Amino acid sequence: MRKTIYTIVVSLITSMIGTLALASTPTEDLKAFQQYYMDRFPDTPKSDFNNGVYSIDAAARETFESIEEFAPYEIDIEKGEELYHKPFANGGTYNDCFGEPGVRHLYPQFDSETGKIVTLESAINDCRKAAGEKKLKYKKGTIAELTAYMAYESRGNVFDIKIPNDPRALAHYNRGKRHWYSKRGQLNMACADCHWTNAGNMLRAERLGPAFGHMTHFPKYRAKWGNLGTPHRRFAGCNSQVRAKPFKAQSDEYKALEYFLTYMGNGLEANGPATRK
Amino acid sequence: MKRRTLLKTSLAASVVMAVGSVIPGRVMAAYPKAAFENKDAAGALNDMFGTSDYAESGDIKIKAPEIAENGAVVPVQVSSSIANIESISIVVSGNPTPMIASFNMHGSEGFVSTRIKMGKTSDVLAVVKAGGSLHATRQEVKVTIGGCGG
Amino acid sequence: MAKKTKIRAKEKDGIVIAKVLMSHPMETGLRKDKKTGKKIPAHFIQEVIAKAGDKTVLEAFWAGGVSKNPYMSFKYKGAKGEMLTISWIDNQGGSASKSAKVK
Amino acid sequence: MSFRIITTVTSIAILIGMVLGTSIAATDEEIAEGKRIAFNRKLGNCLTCHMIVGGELPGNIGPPLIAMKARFPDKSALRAQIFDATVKNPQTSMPPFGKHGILTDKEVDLVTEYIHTL
Repeated sequence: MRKTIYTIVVSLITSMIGTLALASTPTEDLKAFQQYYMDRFPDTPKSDFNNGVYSIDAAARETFESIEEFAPYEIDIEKGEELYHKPFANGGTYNDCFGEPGVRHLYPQFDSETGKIVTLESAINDCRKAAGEKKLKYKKGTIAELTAYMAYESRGNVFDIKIPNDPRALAHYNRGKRHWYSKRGQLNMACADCHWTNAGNMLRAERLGPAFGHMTHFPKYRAKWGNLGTPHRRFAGCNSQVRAKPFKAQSDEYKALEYFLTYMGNGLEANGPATRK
Repeated sequence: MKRRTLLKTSLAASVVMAVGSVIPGRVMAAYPKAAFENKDAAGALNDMFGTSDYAESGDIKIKAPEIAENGAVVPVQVSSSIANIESISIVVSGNPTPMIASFNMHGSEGFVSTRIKMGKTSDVLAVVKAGGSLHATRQEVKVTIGGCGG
Repeated sequence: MAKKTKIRAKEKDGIVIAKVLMSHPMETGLRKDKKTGKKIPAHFIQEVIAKAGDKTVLEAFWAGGVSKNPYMSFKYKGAKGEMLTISWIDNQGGSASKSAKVK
Repeated sequence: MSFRIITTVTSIAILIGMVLGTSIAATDEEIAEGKRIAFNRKLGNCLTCHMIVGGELPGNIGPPLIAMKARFPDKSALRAQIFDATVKNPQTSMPPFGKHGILTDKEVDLVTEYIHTL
């Protein structure tokens, strides 16, 4: 038995990979980011990138579509709908906080009052806290059932995440971007190594998905998990796979990463929840 | 060992009760336990049908991925134009217990679709019982090993 | 845990296409708990019965080799407005039953 | 570097009860062990990125591992690449197997011996 050694060292190579130098603006980044994938996969219509790896892999897409026809998460959507509309002990409901359930595509947001990033998951717990309810765990279970329903109600809405011209918002954005491009862990790999440089290539028989569209479909039902998971559950999984120590769900680091990566998918339709391998 | 036997008996009892309450007036076949627990494909067929002999048939179609992205969820669809189908069974020879599912058709059309688990690359065998004899066809499904190291 | 079953049944040209999704862990009994290293006890749906009105149209026997949150689809001769009832029992005595109207 | 190879190989040779001559050529057993490490998902996991003859469903991130003697006439250059590929290319996707302790020095030696036969 080999003990996995977490290497905390992150070798930062800011000048690496493509045209995205840290000095560029979010708008410039977004354009270059999306164009890179469209050039790399010219057969994929832009609007189809929200299907992740299935937008570039016809064989795998067949299985995907067969499962999506009646997907296991449909039961979770039903549970989430009940949970969402069930009043809190104080009589309030989630609608008091969100107005309507279909708001998945509006998160994450920069909160100019606190200077922090608000994710859909953190907003749910803020809502519960304000109503005197216990916080939910962030990676799976009840919170994912709630967001599954909310995502379902948001389907078809277009992501348009805002990065306001506020140094604090830009700091979150750049932190997320740095995380994405930085090599980390014992395997010394960045998110970008797999999902930018090698997008479309094979990792054994697994095709690496393009990162354009990575955030449109959460929560996702992974065959590997056998249930639904939130974005930060997936981030932690990725970090662990390169044998880096994962950050905590809803840590500032992961919120920043979600902010960056969701912004990079602006223009795509929300299509969660969805199944993945 | 003793505890296991006890547990099994009590489970069996509760199953019977549950059946009584959920499915009133049920006159169906008993659960073919031996077939589902047999570790060998031919043995499982023998337990299920009293024979493991079947005729290869071009009238049975299997729709399954050539490469399964994840062995935990492999969509498998079986359809057949054979007349008077009594049952359709799905057998995966490479699984620890190969018999996965058996559908008694009760006059329904020759079509079933489900999702199964596959431990490793193996043939999926679709066995159709009609007119008292067995017909079958097979398709290989490659199960991928995850790219990232464990 | 709520036992949910979802049914979609659609009639076309006298044939009903039924699609059913069931909420169930479908544990084979062979899997080990990653944390404790102990085997997770077998827990899977053993039998599913589909009835159109009072008539049994399909009876399925399953092992733990059917995927978690099982799906099944089948076709039978039927009509719009009829009820389709899906009932299942598992190896631990759990059960559920759900009906839906054919559309 | 070469001193380390000699000492490691020598110690392995002693361990498995073999007599080592003056040559440092790997034995069949060592090459077989190198292959095992290279194919093992938790160790080398080379197939994830490289085609190797005899390996099922390989990846295509890195170049196919063929004609290795021609590509690396000097075995120690191959070892250096496996040990830490970032020396030659800081942006490489190849994990630094030796530098980050993914494999022990001895395991890097054995994998080198095996890969060099391809």
